[in-house]
Amino acid sequence: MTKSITVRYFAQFREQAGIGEETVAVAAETAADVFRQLQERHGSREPLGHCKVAINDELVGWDAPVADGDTVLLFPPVAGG
Amino acid sequence: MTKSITVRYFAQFREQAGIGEETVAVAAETAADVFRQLQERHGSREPLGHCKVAINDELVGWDAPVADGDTVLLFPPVAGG
Amino acid sequence: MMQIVETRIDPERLRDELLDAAAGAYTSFEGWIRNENEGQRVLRLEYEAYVPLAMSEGEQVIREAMERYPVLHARCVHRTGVLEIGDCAVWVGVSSAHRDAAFLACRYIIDKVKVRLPIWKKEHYADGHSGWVNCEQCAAHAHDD
Amino acid sequence: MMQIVETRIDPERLRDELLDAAAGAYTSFEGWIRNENEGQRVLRLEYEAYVPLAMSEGEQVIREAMERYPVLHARCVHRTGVLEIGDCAVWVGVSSAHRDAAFLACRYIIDKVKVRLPIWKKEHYADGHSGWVNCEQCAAHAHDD
Repeated sequence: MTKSITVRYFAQFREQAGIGEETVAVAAETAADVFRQLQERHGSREPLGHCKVAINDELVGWDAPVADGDTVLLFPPVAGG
Repeated sequence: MTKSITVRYFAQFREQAGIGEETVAVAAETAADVFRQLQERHGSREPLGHCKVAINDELVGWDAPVADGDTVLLFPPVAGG
Repeated sequence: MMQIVETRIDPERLRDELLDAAAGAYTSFEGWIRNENEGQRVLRLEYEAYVPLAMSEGEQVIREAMERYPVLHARCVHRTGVLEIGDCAVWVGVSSAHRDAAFLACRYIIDKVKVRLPIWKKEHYADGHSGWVNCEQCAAHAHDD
Repeated sequence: MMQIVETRIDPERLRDELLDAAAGAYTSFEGWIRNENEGQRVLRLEYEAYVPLAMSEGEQVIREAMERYPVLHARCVHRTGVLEIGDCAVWVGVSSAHRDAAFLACRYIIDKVKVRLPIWKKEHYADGHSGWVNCEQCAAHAHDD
């Protein structure tokens, strides 16, 4: 089933996508599905385990389900400090 | 052989002896001998291993030899910081 | 308490806020911008954070540290924006009755802050190039491989 | 560099002296006078040092830390005289390229300073009594017995 998902890109993902946020129609069950289907947008060749994801401002695992209308935040490898 | 030793007391040793420094005649071969022979002055019941000793401003072991004219510094258990 | 700020971090003021008559030990950590990384000369860094989650995850890290170690106060401040060589990018401060807890909690907080908070940094090099810094944990995994 | 001082320790000024363009990490430790020790309420402390040997032994401890861990700068300042609750009795600061060395060197220095330097402290209690504080190492040995 196709879902309307608002995706937010950060750091190198945002630079690659050329945009910080967009709403897309994707056939995705999980956060990982969203990440993979938007590969051409964020351009990441990082292993999924190096990146993080949040749904509606909550950090979740890549197997977390996504629902129509969710906001999915795609975080490249973090490097604070 | 009796030696003339200048002894300096610190912290609780000084308070017990009622004096910071005195020159005594002792029959002592080592720093430990000096400590034991002045037991009544510094009043310490601490194990020797808890205290420290310096001869002429150098930290030494309790078995270090003392010579006539040496200055022996008797340090109670330290507690910096 | 976690804070994300866009202005200069003031370690002295932060330290004073951790004072406590019951505290015998205080430990602080600061991350400074240095002029070199992996053999390249660095001119400045640009930090970006997703503030809502950096805040909540930072608070969570501090809570964990306080559950693990008997400390009185623990705080962390992370700066974002453009930072120059010598600037303080992150500060962690902990006060406790005894020093063991202060050291361990301080270390715990900075270690977790670096790998769990959604914060990124881009290095600008002397040769005109720039690049996003890889996460510590990823680098460690790569070494394990 | 080791210092024994009779006046207030100024952590901010000391920190600034450890700044280095090659430093990515800074760790500090402070020992504060707290209002309680082993169940007794403490009003103030009196520190005494034998300065010539406290200096040379402190320098030796710092040298050892710098040999063991790759740090850029390491300093320690110990205060003597009468100190009140909340006063800083000892400060240790270390800067290094990476944080692991800074944490380990800072911990090494304070641990050794506490058990090796000829420094003593007398606690003055709320009930009017006073007493010299036992050394940490001796207490640890006693527990082992």
